[in-house]
Amino acid sequence: SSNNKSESSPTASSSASVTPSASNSPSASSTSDNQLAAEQVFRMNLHSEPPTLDPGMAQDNVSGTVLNTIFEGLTRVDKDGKVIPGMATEWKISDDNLTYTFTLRDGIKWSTGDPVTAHDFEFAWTRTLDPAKETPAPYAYQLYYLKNAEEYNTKKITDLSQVGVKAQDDKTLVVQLKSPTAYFLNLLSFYTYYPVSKTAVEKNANFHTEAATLPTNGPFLLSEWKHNESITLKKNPDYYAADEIKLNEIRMAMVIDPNTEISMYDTDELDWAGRPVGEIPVDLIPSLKANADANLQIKGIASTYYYLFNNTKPPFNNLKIRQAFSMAIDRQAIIDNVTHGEQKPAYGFVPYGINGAEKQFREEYPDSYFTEDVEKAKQLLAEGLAEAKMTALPKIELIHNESEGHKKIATAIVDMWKKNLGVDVTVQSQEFGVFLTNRTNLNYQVARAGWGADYNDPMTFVDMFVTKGGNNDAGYANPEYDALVKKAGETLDQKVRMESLSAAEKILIDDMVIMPIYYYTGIWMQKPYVMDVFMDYAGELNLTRAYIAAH
Amino acid sequence: MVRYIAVKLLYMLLTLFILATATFFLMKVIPGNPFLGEKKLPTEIYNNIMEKYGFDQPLYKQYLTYMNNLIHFDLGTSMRATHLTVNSIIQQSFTNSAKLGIVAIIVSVIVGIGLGIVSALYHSKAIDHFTSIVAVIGVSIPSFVIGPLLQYFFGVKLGWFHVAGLKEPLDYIMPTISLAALPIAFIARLTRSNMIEVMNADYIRTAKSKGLAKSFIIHRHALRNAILPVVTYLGPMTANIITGSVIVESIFGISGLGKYFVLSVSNRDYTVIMGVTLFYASILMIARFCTDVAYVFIDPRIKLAGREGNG
Amino acid sequence: MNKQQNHQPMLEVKDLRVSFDVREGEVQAVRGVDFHVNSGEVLGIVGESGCGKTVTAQTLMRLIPSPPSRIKSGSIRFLGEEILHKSEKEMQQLRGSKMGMIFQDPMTSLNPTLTVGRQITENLMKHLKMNTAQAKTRAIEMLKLVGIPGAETRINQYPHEFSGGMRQRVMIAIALACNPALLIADEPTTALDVTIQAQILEVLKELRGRLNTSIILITHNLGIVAGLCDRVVVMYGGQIVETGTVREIFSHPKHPYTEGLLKSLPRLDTSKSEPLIPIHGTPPDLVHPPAGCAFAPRCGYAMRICQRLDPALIDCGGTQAARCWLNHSKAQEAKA
Amino acid sequence: MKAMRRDMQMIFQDPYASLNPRLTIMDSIGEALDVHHLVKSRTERKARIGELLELVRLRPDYANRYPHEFSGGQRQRIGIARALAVNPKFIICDEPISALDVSIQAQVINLLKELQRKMGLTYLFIAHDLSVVKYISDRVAVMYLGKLVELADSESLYSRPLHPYTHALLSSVPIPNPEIEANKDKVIIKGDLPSAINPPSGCPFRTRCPLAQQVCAETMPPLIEHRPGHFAACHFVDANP
Amino acid sequence: MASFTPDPMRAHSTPIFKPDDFKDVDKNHSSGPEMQRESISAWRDVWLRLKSNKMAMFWLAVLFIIVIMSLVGPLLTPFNFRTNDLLNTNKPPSSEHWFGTDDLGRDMFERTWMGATISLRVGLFAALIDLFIGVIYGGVMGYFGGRIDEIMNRAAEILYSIPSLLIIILLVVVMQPSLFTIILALGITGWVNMAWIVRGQIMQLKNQDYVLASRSLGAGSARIIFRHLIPNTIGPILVTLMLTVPSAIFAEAFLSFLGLGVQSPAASWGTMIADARSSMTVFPWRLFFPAIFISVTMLAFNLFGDGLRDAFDPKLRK
Ligand SMILES: Nc1ncnc2c1ncn2[C@@H]1O[C@H](COP(=O)(O)OP(=O)(O)OP(=O)(O)O)[C@@H](O)[C@H]1O
Ligand SMILES: Nc1ncnc2c1ncn2[C@@H]1O[C@H](COP(=O)(O)OP(=O)(O)OP(=O)(O)O)[C@@H](O)[C@H]1O
Ligand SMILES: [Mg+2]
Ligand SMILES: [Mg+2]
Repeated sequence: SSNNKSESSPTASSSASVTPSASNSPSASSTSDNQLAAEQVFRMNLHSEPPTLDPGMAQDNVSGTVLNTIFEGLTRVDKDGKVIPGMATEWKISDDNLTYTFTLRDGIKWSTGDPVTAHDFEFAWTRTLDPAKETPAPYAYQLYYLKNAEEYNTKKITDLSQVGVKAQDDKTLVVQLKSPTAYFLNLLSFYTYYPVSKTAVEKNANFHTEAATLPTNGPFLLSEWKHNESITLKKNPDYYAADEIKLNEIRMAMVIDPNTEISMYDTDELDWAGRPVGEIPVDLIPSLKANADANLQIKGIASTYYYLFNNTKPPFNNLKIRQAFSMAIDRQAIIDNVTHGEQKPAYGFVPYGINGAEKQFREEYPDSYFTEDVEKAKQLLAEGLAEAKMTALPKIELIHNESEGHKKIATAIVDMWKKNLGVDVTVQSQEFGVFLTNRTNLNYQVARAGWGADYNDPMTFVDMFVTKGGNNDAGYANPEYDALVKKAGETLDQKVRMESLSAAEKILIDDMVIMPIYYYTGIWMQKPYVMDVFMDYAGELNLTRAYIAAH
Repeated sequence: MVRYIAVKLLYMLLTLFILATATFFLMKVIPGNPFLGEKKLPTEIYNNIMEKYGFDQPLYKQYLTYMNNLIHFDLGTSMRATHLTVNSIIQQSFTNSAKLGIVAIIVSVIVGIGLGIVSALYHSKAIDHFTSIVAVIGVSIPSFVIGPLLQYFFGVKLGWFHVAGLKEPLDYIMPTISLAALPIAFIARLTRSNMIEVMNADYIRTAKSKGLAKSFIIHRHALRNAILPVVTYLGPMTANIITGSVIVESIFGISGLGKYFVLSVSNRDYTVIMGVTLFYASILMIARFCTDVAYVFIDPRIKLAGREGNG
Repeated sequence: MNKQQNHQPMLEVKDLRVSFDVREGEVQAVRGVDFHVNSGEVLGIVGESGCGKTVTAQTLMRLIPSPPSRIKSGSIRFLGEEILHKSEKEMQQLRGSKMGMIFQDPMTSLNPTLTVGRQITENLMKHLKMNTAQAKTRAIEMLKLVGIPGAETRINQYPHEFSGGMRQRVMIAIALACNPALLIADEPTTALDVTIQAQILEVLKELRGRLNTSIILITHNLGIVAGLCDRVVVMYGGQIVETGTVREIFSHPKHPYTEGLLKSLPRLDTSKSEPLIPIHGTPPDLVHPPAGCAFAPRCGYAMRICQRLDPALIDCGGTQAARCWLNHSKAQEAKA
Repeated sequence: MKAMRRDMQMIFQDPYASLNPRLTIMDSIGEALDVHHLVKSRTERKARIGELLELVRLRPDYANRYPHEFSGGQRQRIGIARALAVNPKFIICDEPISALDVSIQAQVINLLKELQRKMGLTYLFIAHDLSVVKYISDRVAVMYLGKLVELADSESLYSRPLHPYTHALLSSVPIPNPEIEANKDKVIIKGDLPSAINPPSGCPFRTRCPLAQQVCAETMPPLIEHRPGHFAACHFVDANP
Repeated sequence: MASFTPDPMRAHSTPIFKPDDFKDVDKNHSSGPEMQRESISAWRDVWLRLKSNKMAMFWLAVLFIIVIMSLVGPLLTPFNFRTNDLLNTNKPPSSEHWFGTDDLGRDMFERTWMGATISLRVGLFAALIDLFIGVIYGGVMGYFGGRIDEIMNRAAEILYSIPSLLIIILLVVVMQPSLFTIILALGITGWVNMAWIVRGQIMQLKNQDYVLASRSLGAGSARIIFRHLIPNTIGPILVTLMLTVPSAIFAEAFLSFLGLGVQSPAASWGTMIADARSSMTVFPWRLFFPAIFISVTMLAFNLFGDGLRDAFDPKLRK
């Protein structure tokens, strides 16, 4: 899989507020040094070779997990999700919310010893946007918030100076946005916005292939990179907040098999297993939960597991039939007996953990768009069939990408449809590439899907189903919906935005374009002596301030 | 002989060429490409990438370009892990796979043949049935079960070996068993079957009439005549095992070629798929060639194909 | 020649019975065979094709595979020890060094995957504890002895590169290599031309003269029997039907079968126009051997009793004995 | 080719190796019949095989046995039966009766002669037993080391052999009479058989020939017709006693 | 003279003579009872020998029972292989659920026998493909040798080297999942090993005299290959089948992950084992039952195969 590994995993679910699961908060991160273990080494599994450690080229969470510890952007996000200064100590935002002026910290250095300058940021971002780059950057669109970034990247303009990023001097970076973006500061902590050492790149275009040639500016240094085998990170002594960094070393193994990962955790070869890069096999969750030694952790993350209906073809071009299918299943039963991950049943599309105007979006706008009701579902199915002038449903097939978890859920759901609606649906597990192609080409009837937040705003979910939207794999087209999304995109008024987005979400669910199933949780195990590792709203890991308690 | 080898080489190159062609088109007609993901890239970026890699060209042009590079021994770089050339991936992963593979091959040959001989000598006796049962379990329980079981008992419960990785010589034990279980079983059964037959041959009677010890008769007279199918099997088996098994490498966290290859298929990492396929085929062909040569050493009545026809 | 009656015979076989189990029942290939071989003596065994000569010979060395064969009764004493009670290990000590055997079928009796040299040297190395070089020299010597030209190169060739006769000679070389005390030669010269045959027979004679080797020679070539053997055993239908010295048997055979054998010989002086005189009829069914004399159905002199009762070996004077009612005093009375 | 194979048959020198160990002899012999469609029904096939076995003095009820269950002579007879099965016109007999006892030899020779008389068969009869050769052959060729050294009608060859090798051969024949054998002085030819890989120059027999002279080493004597129909390849035909 | 043991006949001979015993017999006597026994073809012979092998027949019976159970097994319980019972997931064997339940609460007894039908069929077809394509291909390669061998060998190597994953993915795209597609997917390369094994054996055997003999009888190549050479390769062929069958059963599980094999909720032994493997230490029965039945089936197949091998070996008469 590629862009977002976590989303192809069904094992996680549910919302941020669910199960406070006393995971990682050792009473108020106040760490007196005598609690520290002598050896400050953290061992985790990275699953596989990171596709790249060039921040501009990265697009997956394996790379992201490493990059997040060895690089740092203009801002960082603390454990509570608040944006705090990173490489930049302060910033000024113009009144129109379009121009940001950042002032860089003093004394920040690349691991080569060169200073980190505003030019490095400018260089990194424009390099990512460069359409003529030898290998084009897939995540260039993460920079499309900048003025003219998209135009430049798509070759509509060729003048680099028109792109909205400029280093005024070594310490000052001026960024101009296309339109006001509420979550822009948040985005700056994302790896696509990391700086890249201009001198290093100019010296060696393949700077990112080996540990020795990759200059980093984060809390950790890339000390050893055995391709396909392991990565070792060492504390960066030149990091501006080096005294906050307790770990001396982070060792990352590359083991694919989840059972092996758990065995390694059991034998104390790993301090962490599962989310974000690994996966705890569903069947093991109940026994791991019961086992106190395992120290299983569950936390809601901002992702949704759902089924897509093909809205363009019978029988699912009929609303009532879609509704019947969606209402005929028992989501809680699936969570309790199949996924076991304390996920939240989903009746909307935007998951918990996504910010609304003041509180979480889901708290401001509960997802009470519909309820499960077998009787009603039966009735709707009958009506729908009549509307569609059918006496019986045609052969229906549900496709999912190859995975034990997906198969389990699909089988359970199909059985519920059978029991509750009396319809026979067959399940087909498909290879990922085949599956994606079929789904994109609307060559399916019902297809499994999952979506995780790119940034902390409902927009990252709701804008999916605009007419002809790139990720609109349901074939859905509704001008009213499009208008609401557009409206939300054009204002900075959070109230108005959230109103529009929730109205759009309601249309989406009322039309039952998709059949939401649950909100993911992140599931992992961490040794009790591992302290201050934070998982953010989207399930990404922040290791930088972690430490090993004496044990 | 020189001519013979030259002709063989020519055939091999031709085979590689056909294989490369077939794999190329197969790879291209199946859905998907390296840049698909759950989250789609914006169309322009996607198109830009396609253009960069030449995927927007007609298939035959892509094919010609690829072949041209191939002729110059340029396998390219991985499309997914762009920092690695295919050559370096093969070199590094193959070394890991081969280290384990060679151990596994040696173990399976020795244990397999040994069990086979014992079975044959005690044909239809209890020990024969016992070895049969062991062998059958060896083929009926797949390595994805054997591996985790070993891991659980010897790694987790008893703590004798590392669960994953090949950090110490002892760590070879579990993956070797997982890898060798099936070949051991098969070799044992093949040896047994032919051994039973050979032990009834007249020349074994002759050997007995010389008063030779049983063990000597077995290894000098019988084994040679019974071993041919084992040698046949060893060809492809060697190619398969030294290029690594996905399952064993995944379970034991070994960064080998087998694991890498399967990943590359699901990632549609075209250059890696192609490179590994050609590499594997070369190994296979060399192994098969060695098998054929070994035939002649084992049984002088066999003539090498391509040297002398037989109508 | 060597009258060694007083001595303990080197090999003594008593009432040997060997059967094969086949689906139809039991093939009684050897049905109570008694004979002995003195040391330095050449005993010829002749007889009908399929009468059990090879089975007897292989049983002597305990080389007959079991199953399907079964030694039903009998004793084989070799150098005073009972062969049938020996363990496989003890047999290994005897075979090759004390007893050697030339097999009837030289084509399949050589290992196709080993060079001829190795097949000769290996028992030298085992029994005479020679090293490789010595064994090789000796092997070349042996090959020369049996008349294989170019022995130095031939030694590195494989059996399939040899002609039928050459393979037979290799078999002889293997059997002779360790100078066994008893040599069992099962049709050793069938595939050899007469000059080579003569040469081989000389070798055997010389061996006997020099090392006092005993030889059991199974052959169909009565000429060879006449030239080499001291005593002859004639077998028919799994039994010994006549025994005696060569001269006795050739000059006055006492069993109609022996007589028939001698008559059916083509000689260099036989005229082409007159057909050879074979013994008519088919050999007996060994699964259901006849109640009476096995030869009776084909015998020109058969009497009523022959169909009813199997005769015992009856002394005929001298060392000769024959399993035929004709030699019974009553028959002689009746004839007279 | 198939038709020709039917007209021409071969009896192999090694009967055991030339029988498929996994086929009953019924099937081995039956194969010849099947290949050429010589029988129409199973019963006919069985009857024909029984007939053939009886021809070579094997009990028809042995038909269900496998080759290894026979004695050497029996196997050889199976080979003969198989060759006869297709009613060939020409049979190459490579030592067809070497493993048979004299009585059965006599039977087989009689059989072959009878077939020859009735069906006009031709034989190429390869054998080491000179008395048999004499008895059965019209013409005899003597080969030495891959070369024909003498060729004549059998009467002439046996009564007046021209080549020293033939001469030696004839005198080596063992006579089935102990009195004669004991007193006979054989011409045991001396010297080693030369190697076929590296045959001697000139006459191949010269290394073992009592008459050999310088000329024999230099030139290969041609095969010359010394008497009508009697060819020999020797420089010293006349010197031959 | 030879010291013969006293013949018992001799001792008692005198009293049993009859008066006319020493008269000549009538000359026109028949040459004894000519018992023409029933003629048995080689195949029948094999069967008869097999039948007398108790071990082989026992395991044949076991195979038979497994086949029967795959048909009637599902009728023995009130459950249904696909109906979920989410309140009873992962229950160990009990009097109600004899083999326990799986992760969706489905009865394992039911599913085990349901899986048997599929796995047995897959195994059977794989074996047939091996026999028909592999043996013939290998036979032809080995027998003809020379250029034919070279080309066929190379073709097999190409097939063997093309990543099967790609082929399977292609098949998923162009075909509907069905037993036929499974067979096709397994059939594309499954037979190559067999072909190579047979080729090697035949190269060794084809120089035997009996092949020459048969050829000189006028037998055609096909006859020589099928009647002479392949029966003499029966041992390695049977052994190779024993590798093919379980490999096919597990390959099928892999296919079903990729959308080709049997699809959920249907099951096969292979998919059941694959599904159970991650939790095998927690819910061992989910792995145990399908695994034990595969093993028993393979054991039965093998030990029966041993009997068959022995039955084909005429030298191994009991
Ligand atoms: N394995 C066997 N199974 C059944 N019968 C057998 C077996 N081996 C030999 N026989 C039978 O036993 C009898 C004796 O065979 P044997 O080989 O001793 O004959 P022989 O005297 O050596 O004959 P020949 O001169 O033809 O070699 C024959 O009738 C043969 O058919
Ligand atoms: N496959 C082979 N490879 C090498 N040399 C061979 C091969 N086959 C036969 N020869 C050699 O060819 C020569 C003639 O062999 P051939 O079999 O024709 O002898 P022959 O006249 O039939 O002798 P015999 O009477 O002993 O059977 C022999 O020297 C033999 O060693
Ligand atoms: Mg014999
Ligand atoms: Mg010959």
